Amino acid sequence: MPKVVISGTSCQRFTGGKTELEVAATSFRRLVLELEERFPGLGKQVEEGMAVAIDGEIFQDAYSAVLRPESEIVLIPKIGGG
Amino acid sequence: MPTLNYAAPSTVDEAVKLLAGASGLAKVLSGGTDLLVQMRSGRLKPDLIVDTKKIPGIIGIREEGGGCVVGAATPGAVVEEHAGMNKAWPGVVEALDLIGSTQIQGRCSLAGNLCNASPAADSVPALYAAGAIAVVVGGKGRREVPVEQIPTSPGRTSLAKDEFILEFKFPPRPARSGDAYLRFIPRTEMDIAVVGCGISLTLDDKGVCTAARVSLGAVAPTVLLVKDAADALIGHTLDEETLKKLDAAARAACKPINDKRGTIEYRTKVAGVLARRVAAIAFDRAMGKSQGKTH
Amino acid sequence: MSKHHVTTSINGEPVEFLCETQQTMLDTLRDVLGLTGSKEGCASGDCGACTIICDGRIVCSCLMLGVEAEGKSITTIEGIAQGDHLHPVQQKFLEHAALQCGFCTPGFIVAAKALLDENPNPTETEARYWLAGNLCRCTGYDKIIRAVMDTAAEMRGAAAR
Amino acid sequence: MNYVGTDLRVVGTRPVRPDGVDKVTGRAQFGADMVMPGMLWGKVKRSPHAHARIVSIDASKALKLPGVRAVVSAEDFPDILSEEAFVGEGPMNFRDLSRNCMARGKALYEGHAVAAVAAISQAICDEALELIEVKYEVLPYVIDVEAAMADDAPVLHDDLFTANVEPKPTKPSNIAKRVYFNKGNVEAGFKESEVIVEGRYTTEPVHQAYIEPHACLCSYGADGQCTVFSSSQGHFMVRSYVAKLLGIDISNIRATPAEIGGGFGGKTLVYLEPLALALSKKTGRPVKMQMTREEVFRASGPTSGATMEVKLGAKKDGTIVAAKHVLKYQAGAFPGSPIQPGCMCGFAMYDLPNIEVIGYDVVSNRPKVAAYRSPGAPIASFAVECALDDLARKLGIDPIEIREKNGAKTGTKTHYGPTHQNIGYLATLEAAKNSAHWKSPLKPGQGRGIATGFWFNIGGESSAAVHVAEDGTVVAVSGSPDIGGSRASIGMMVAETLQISAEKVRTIVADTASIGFTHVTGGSRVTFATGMAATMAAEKVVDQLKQRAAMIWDITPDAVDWRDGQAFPAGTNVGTFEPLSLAEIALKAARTGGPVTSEVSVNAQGAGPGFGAHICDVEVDKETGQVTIIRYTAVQDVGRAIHPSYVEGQIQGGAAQGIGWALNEEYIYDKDGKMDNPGFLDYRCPVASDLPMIEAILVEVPNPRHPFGARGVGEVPIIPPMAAVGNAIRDAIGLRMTALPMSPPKVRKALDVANGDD
Repeated sequence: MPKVVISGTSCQRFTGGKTELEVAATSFRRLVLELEERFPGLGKQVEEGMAVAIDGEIFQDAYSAVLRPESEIVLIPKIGGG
Repeated sequence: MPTLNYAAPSTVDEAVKLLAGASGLAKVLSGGTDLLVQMRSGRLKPDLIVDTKKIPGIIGIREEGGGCVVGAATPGAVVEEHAGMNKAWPGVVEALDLIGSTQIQGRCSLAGNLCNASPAADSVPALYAAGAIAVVVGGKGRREVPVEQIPTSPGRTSLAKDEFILEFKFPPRPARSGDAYLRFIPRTEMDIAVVGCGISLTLDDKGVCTAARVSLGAVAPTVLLVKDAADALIGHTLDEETLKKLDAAARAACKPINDKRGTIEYRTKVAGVLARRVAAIAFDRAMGKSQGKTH
Repeated sequence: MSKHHVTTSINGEPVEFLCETQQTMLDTLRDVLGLTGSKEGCASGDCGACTIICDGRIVCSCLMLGVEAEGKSITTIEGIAQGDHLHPVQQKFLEHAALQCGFCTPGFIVAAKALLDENPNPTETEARYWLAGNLCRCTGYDKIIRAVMDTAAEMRGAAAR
Repeated sequence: MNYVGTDLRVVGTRPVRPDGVDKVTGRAQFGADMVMPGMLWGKVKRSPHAHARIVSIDASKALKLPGVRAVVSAEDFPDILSEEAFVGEGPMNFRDLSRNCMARGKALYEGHAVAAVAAISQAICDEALELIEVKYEVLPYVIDVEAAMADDAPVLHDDLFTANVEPKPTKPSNIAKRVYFNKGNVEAGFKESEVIVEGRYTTEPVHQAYIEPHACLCSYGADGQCTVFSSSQGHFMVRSYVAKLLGIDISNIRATPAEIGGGFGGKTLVYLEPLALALSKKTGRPVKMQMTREEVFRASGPTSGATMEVKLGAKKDGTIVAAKHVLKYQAGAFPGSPIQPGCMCGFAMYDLPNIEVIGYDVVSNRPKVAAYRSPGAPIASFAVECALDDLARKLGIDPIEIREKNGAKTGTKTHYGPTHQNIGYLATLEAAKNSAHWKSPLKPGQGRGIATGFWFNIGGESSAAVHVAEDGTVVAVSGSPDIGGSRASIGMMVAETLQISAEKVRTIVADTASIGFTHVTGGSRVTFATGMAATMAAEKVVDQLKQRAAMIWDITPDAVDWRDGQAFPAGTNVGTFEPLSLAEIALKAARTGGPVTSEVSVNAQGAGPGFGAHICDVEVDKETGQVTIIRYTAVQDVGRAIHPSYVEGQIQGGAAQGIGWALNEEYIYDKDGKMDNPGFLDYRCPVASDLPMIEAILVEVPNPRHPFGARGVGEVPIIPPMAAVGNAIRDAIGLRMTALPMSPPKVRKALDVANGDD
């Protein structure tokens, strides 16, 4: 099952400090919906405030991204720049 | 809206009448590099601007009785190009060359720099050291005033409402004389002096200093003429001991403030440093060793 | 509000305009005459973006009153190129990519042209000090200085030919 | 399609940029250069106090002044509720943005807008501002970041409770949020360390200091149709922010990008546009506004000043086993300092087992910070790269070697989560080590320092179009305001794809009504993301051209090749027809199906991170404390340089800004909490005579996710300079300067203390 790593406090507050969880999902969109179900508010936070790194590559928005069973999904704060 | 009037008289008398008759604040415009900044920022709200640049002789340099006479509104760049001034007063020239940018030097004038009465003005310590005389004209006629008697406090001068400076007289140079000016700024250009130092001196044939004037800028409410520092040089050659005494005398004279440009402590230390460096250049020039720009 | 009638020459053409006393030459160029090539970056003579040539010398047009233009001969960035024939310094700025945002560029072009008119063979140090009154925040000055030095070399070459 | 490794004829060359001639002749139109018939001028009344309650605003006298047409203040704008959104650079709270544009209830910093006036001339505006009477109740203020964190500090926002701390705070404070990242066990790491270095570092706010002040010209039509002409890093950003702040439908606003005179992140939000549009609505006339330089400094975003503690633990062989970093960033008057990326970037170059990073976002009575080139990273890296230099010295290891030993590589798991892929950090260090500069000897009294930096780079939403004109020339349309030459790079990628010369492609930046949504020019994303969209649009055009040729030859499209900007019959048809040029196909466009054109919008993913290594030589005047930069080299992994001159330019410019940050730039406040140096005279940006040539060495480790392998380049070069200069000073005088700027008085003071003369 894809492993979700929650990095940084802005999301951990929804999971009660839990930093790693496994979620049965084959697409990132599915994963977000699962997270929202398990930790109300987290899905919304991920949608609005977070970027995601799937197997190392950072996506600002990854709805369409396909997840493999061994995928590592890391939730990180969105990044802007100058 | 109160109208800001402007006049560009072509004679001294006209200019004096305009200044005397002005209701409210009248300002003399020569280079304008300080005046316009103060007007734009709202710090200064004059009612009348008297542009003196059309008065014959107020722009230009002539040699007279072995010395140079520089028109009060002569742009710094013009002075920098004048062979006579470069030969006789390289320190004054380099001081003008350090005012602002090339663009500023196309406009800024000795009179403006002096009458803005900023303790940090670059050309002023050099003028003090040179012992320049300001030729002042006004309702009571014409008088000659040592430059150090013009500024009285920051932004204030001893000139009467109807007076302005027409020209500056630089005395003839004895043999083996030299002057120099250095200022310290955090960058290499475009800053206001944190400390400025001008020195003019004359040596005998053995290299012993027989006459000296030492001036410091930005270390007191007005530019200082430091007699003790001059005395530290007179009667001596350029040696470590002399420089040490000069350094101490310069520091002792400082009465600076803490501000965004420097602390009391830092300004005082740097005043000593600059005095030593400027003296070395002035000695070299007096002995004909070096010429030209220091940057 | 009483306005001054000013007769002057800008980029080789006789020009008459009306201005108020407190209007600087920069205000006059931009707001009265529509010559917006000269830029306002500071209005205090510290950035050089408004540099013009007045009677052969570069000045900050923000530190000159419009009324002072009376009887003067003025060159602005709009007068540096001859029609569609660019001045060598303009050409070199393009070739060397000596501009990024381009806002400081008119001031640099005018100041650099004046430098080369006065000193056809400047050292890098002379060029850097001459242009110290022109701020650029994009380029770090490297390509600007290279463009100016290369222009000087090319103009000397042309003069020699 | 991906062109990495194929032989390219346009990418990598240095053609003249499309907007070049307009910019060297003064014809380019920047924010303040546009006029409209019947135009009014607008100006802003600003708070003279660092912190004050606005008791009343009386504009009656001002409105009686002949020539004055309208005055607006907070009551003329909708009171927006707190709402986080991600539209510009990082999260933006529209309530804060609205209140930053126009103070509501309280003025939170000196220079905070409290009212704005429209009149027939600038002079009348100035007079009117003095006639607007604002009654204030002056409040205690706080400027320093640690003072603002104290329990007894004056609180700016009664409703601000520190986020991300448990239990939830019960009383408001100036600490907007706490950020925490942890990897491994840092305490255990320090226990096994054989050498430990620690340091406390401080930085002052510095301004982006673009030479062009903010300016705009806005018009509100009676039917609600609005036009906004302004200088910004994103006209779509301007459109959405203005719509939100004024309650206008986005589709009713047409925003046209002026040429922009520098931004560096500082023009990724709005200041004047909402005011000008509100004044235009009230007066029914177009309103032009431009900031003075003083307003730019007092009221537009600098980046954060900060206080930091950093601690590194290592084995004798140089292996770093523990790293801790605590960062306190000033946000200015509203939450939103770049603390998050600051916490992520400091250690991102390194492969370390145990890391703990704690950050605080702290408000104080200063202007709201705005993005500035790799927001947050330069501050964090100043502390980390200086500490690493101290560690190398303590261990007697070469500063490049220690970085190589601990350097991040593909597969390195960062402390903020992701695992690095295809990165060029070690390649960058290698190039630095092999540079002529690093190998050159130093003169006596000189010092040399090196430091490195990391930035994520971003992709995001971009749109571009390619239109083939009737004569076969090409127009490329970009949605990204061009600050540094992106019209050139985008046109080149289009030309490369069409296999025609760059001169045949004219690139323009279109307004919000003429091209699809495009995110701001920032985050080093334009050549990557908008370039990707433009390349895809050009590929679609190539497909169409092949179809048109097939139609003309009456063969199937897959039997057509596109080479050298021409269609060639392929397969069985080779040689049966003369090739058709772009011009010939364009001429027949009407008969073969109409105009040949394509627009592509993407949300580009996979921007490759960038790394830089800077080498700096200095000389220090020990009597004045003045530091002179003798030689400077900046090495950077740029993926693939599309137009090398503008890539070098980004690197040289970023390095110069960093040198200014290192040596002289700072916000100075007086005892009343007012900025004391709001001008280029005393806010000391480097001038030409302060700097040597800056050598840019381009390392090219292609980014597989970009058609030509490009990585963002604009952010990275401002990250290493402060530490590179600091490390060089350390090398020259044997002293570690821990406070920016390392200005002459500070250096002289440090020398005096060391010599015991103080």
